[in-house]
Amino acid sequence: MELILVNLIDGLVTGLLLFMLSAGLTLIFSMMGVLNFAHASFYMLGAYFAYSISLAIGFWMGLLIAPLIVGLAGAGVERYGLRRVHQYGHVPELIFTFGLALLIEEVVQFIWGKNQMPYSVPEVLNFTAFSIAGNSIPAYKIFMIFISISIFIGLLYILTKTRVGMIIQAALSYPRTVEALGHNVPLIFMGVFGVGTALAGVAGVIAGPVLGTFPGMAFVLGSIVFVTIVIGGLGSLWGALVASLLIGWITTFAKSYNIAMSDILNGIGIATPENMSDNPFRDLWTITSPQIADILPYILMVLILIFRPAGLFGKRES
Amino acid sequence: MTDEMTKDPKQQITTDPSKPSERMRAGSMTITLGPWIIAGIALMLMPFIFTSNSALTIMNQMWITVIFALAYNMLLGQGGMLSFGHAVYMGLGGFFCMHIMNYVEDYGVAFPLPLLPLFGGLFGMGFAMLIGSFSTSGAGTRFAMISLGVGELIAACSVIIVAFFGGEEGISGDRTYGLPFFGVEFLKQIEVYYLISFWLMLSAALMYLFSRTPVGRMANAVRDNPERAQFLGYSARWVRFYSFCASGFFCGIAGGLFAISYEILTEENLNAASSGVILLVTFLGGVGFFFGPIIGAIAFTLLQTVLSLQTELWSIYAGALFLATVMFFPGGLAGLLMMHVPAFKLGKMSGLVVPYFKTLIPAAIGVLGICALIEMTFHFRHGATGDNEMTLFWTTFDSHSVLPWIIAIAVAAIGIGIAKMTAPEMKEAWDEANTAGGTS
Amino acid sequence: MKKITKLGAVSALSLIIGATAAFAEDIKIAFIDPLSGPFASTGTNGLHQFEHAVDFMVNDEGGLLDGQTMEVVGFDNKISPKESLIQLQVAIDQGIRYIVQGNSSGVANALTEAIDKHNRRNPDSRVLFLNYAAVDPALTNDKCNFWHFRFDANADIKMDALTDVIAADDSIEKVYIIGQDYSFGKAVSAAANKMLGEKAPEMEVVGDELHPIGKVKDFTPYARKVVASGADAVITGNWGADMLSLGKSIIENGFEGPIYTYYAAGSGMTAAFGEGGKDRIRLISQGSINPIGSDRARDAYNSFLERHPDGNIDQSRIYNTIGMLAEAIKEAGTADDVVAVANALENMEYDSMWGGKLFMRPQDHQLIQDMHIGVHTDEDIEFPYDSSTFGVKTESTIEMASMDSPTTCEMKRP
Amino acid sequence: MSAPALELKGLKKSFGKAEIIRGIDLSIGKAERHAIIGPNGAGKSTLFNLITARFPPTAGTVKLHGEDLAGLEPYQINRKGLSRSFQITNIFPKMSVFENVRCALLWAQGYKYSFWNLVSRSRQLNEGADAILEQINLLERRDLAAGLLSYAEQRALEIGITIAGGADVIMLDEPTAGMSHSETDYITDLILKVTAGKTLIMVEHDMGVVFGLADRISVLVYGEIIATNTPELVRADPKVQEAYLGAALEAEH
Repeated sequence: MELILVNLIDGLVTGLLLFMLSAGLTLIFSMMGVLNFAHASFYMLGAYFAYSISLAIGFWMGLLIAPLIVGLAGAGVERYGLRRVHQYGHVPELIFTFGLALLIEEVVQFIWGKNQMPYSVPEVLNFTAFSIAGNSIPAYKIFMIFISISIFIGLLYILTKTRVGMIIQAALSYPRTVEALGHNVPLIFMGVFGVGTALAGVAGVIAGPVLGTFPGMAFVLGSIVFVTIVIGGLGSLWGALVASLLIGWITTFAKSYNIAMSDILNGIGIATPENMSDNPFRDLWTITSPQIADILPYILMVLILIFRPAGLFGKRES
Repeated sequence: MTDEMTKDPKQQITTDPSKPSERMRAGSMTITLGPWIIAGIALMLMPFIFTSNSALTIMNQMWITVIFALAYNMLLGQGGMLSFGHAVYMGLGGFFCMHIMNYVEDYGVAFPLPLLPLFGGLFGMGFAMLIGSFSTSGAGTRFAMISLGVGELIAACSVIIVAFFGGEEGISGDRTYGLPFFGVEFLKQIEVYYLISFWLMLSAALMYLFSRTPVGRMANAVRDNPERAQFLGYSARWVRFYSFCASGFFCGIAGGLFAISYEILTEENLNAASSGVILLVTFLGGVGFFFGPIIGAIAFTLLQTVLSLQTELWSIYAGALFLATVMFFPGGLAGLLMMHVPAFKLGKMSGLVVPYFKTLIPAAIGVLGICALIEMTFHFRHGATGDNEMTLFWTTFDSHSVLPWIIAIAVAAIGIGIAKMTAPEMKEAWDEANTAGGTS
Repeated sequence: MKKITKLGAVSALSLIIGATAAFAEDIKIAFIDPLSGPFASTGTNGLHQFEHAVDFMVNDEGGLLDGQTMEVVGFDNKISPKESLIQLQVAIDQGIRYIVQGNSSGVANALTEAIDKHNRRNPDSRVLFLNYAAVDPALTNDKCNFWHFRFDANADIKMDALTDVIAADDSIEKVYIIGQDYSFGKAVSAAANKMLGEKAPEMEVVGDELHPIGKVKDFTPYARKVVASGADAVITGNWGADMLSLGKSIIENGFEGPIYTYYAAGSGMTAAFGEGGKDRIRLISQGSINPIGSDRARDAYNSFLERHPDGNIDQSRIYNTIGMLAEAIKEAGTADDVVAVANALENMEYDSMWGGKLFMRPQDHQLIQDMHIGVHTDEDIEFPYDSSTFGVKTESTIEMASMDSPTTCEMKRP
Repeated sequence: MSAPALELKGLKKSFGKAEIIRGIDLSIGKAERHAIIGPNGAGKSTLFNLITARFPPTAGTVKLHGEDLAGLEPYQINRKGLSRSFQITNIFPKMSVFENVRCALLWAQGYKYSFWNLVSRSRQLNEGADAILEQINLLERRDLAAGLLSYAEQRALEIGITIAGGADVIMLDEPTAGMSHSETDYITDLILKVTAGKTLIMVEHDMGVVFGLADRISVLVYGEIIATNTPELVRADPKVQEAYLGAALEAEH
């Protein structure tokens, strides 16, 4: 019972982290139609920038400044790169972000080297907040939850209560009309891209110390962000939130409980074959849920695309 | 996401074979046969120019990538379908062939090796039929994301299902146990080279012809406008399905050739990185033209295999090259070449030669200067202490002294500077070369 | 247009092959490991150690035979078996006769098979494969061949040594085994279960699981299970980012016992574990760094630090590889006849500067050597890793570990 | 007596709460030229989309030559001999003009999903395409990318694609929309020429075109047909005058 609670908290942390990436991506994707493959790279940049800043003036300034730099970099990429490619269509845009992801990883290695960075949790937060049946919940996790929820509330406020938010929402559904109304759509695109990447940057800053700061960190996160927004439904912030939490919890619980395929198969009345070593399906029999935890989201996505192409909360078909 | 490829109005009509029917009826296939004969002869002659085994290995790799990229372009370029998991079809074909190879070895079955890729193709097609049955009902994001999901799934299975995939070590075999094929046992690289070349010619020709069949033509129509195609009596879904299966077939052939060439198949043949690479390769070459992927595959293989021998930083250059291509030449390398067709037809190519020399050579030198700066920075930062010597462009110098830096900066600045100065002249010449009439 | 691209290919191809014809005098060693991509850090660090080992042990001593120098040429295989095979072919064409590789047993497996086939099919250009780090036991058992020599202890030998220590520790009653889901992770798990069962039947394995390799973003759920199981010790074969994340997560989430590892030092990991890992992380290695094995080893380490102030010697076996190869070439009197060199390597006994004797077992070409179990700490550390204050201090040593372990290898000699 | 070419019974369509088509009964005979007119937003294009299964109807039936079309996909309906054009030009922009037309001929000539025939080898196919290009006066544009044609030429191509397959029921959605007078005349002549002997159903705003072409006219207002009759009688119908035509005719003169 206590373990369930602990897993709920852990899944929440993973899910919220994912949400900070997918929130920006779903805005970018649904407004500009860009499958931004470099989104996780901006997350990585956030961690690296924050690490370098934290060496000089401490973690908290890093938390403040690094996302700003990442956001500026993102806006710059939109202004001087994507905008040019936009006229050629969506596939070239996608290739552009693909190449960008490659390049960012290489540049990071060029500047910071190939080793893991010793970017760590600030001293103030380096204690155990509380324990549940021997499982300690580090204070830093509470801090991560706090930051992500504040960002979600902030985003929701901006999108629903401010003028800019209204325009963005309108642009999500009717990009041409908004342009016809005299709004500067390219500027909005640049802003959304900047903010989206800055959010990814925040995620990088706070995830770097716990999940590691190394050149492969973008690749590890990679396509799972896309999976999240497709499951949630393109353009839906709530969808992104729900899908992020869903993925966070599914993967956490799948890893925590060793559910074996043989138990399931036995459960539905299929007997374990006698001669396992000669059985061509022997590997299927020995699968356990932690082994496949991280591919469960992909399975979920394929199923959703087959049976509900618009995603959980999406209004239009992808 | 829409399934249109590019919105560039200047983009040429892509894979259009439509010579006036009159000419076709006269039976003058020579115009279209020309490049094929040249390519065939070139393939035959290559081993006489490059005799070393490593050159043969690299060329084998190239031709396999060519088949794979052409098959991929049947979807991307011809059918407007963006796949993120296409390595799976090539990989599965390869794994299947490897199992056949091992079966032949273990049970001494009389089986001629040259036929093996055919079975890889059939297996690839079979799997494409399975996946295509539900993924081809839409193009765009839906198709792309299903392909991504299936790709990740199979790649993950490759380490879990050891019986078929052999885990991370993969499965390996020995190609020489097959029936000798007219006395050839495929012990030597050169024999494998000709086998691969044969399959390359055959598959390329078949893929080319496929694009000229009714279903191949309708693939283009569905790419351009799926709804309109529906109102012409064609189900967009079935057209996509047939393209998908055909693509899977040729991917499987590439996989079979991979099995023969390397005698080992591993998880890397299935994973997302391989799927991403083939997308980049195809795009680099140019999706709009049938021969685009051929150029892309050759260029990328050289980049990956040859440039990486010269510098650790090869992937920085590769990344920069992709960005530059997509930003300035969305038609890819093939598009760049085909841009010159109008000027060529007008007989004005000669007017371009001098301006090209004036701009592109300094630009190239400038770029090399920038590369030199990057290499020197890298050496300065990451080289061993005390090991100040570095060799670049056949010159050895001290990366910690000032002079080489000044030279590199000067070369870069002057090169780019001259290129910038002469660029308007080139543009003018370009406009002139593309205008009918007048004298050049 | 096809002609133009082919011309490009022509010139590029002649470049690589032509550029290398010169300098055939040196004895060249091809280092085929990842120098770019996600695993580049281990590859690059390995290359640095090889380059230093060659200079320190051979070239600075006046070279081999009649003054020939040794040179290590780096080939970037991007940790891909396919690329490795291409680079192998390029290396062979450049006249290189010695191949070293270590990262990924998958690559090692592809290389050893390819080299076996190559040597069979091309007797004039045979090569030797000196494996310095790929530890899959199969390479010196079912898949062994005459051309492959392993200078690292294989996974079973390491586990044998680890379990000796664990079994002797009375405070450990329950152990948890966790590893990456692939051949090596499975081999570690199987060996740990088997050996603990033999050596300490009263000890309970409370958890034994595999996680996807390189894909896990957050190890917290696994750490929870470790804590919940009440284990006293954890055994893991993880490496790279998976090792660091797993280790940090286990420690942060409340586990208090030791973590026995294979690869939890260097490449930034020691610095990243820092204070949190102190006295908790234990790892198995050959060659003792703290205290250092000999004065010559101290000289070696210091001269390495002069070159790479931020670097580590975390693979002392690299020096053993070069030392033994040089010795074998001297004994064979030639560097060109690899069969003679291989025969000299077989059965060789060699005194390592890192302490202890080395013995190349002829039955399976597995090097038998002393194994050390060290602890991650900042006390008594002469040579810390990653420019931090932390390093690995040897706690216990098993001499000539698994000297008599069985092998299924049926060596076919030419 | 044979069944009418197209017969609608109780056809309804709602989007959410809004009922756009409120029960339409209409019967169009063989070789009849039938125009549907009505104010903007009356549901004319929606009606077209219902007939061709672009949208599923909420209620009612559509019969083509007496055969119920319920549950069929657009491509299946097309194969039964009903072909349509679109209000917004709907061609294959990156393919050549010739290719556009040739693709439209493929199914009709029985090629289906063939991958063993080469299109360039079929004389019947290529000559057929050229013949249609000649009909629509685009022969000298045959090798140009369709996306590069002028607007009027694209509309002509659209009609060419629509009739190419030899369907006997042709539906044209505002074929002259956005055209100049001379272009309109050109298209009107074209329609007359290419639909000779076929059933034609068209939505059109230009009253000149409507009264010049149509045998019968239906007036659609707010999702209902308020009158169906010959042009003269429709023109004289006071209901029509009141609801729509008066204003439209005034605008015309």
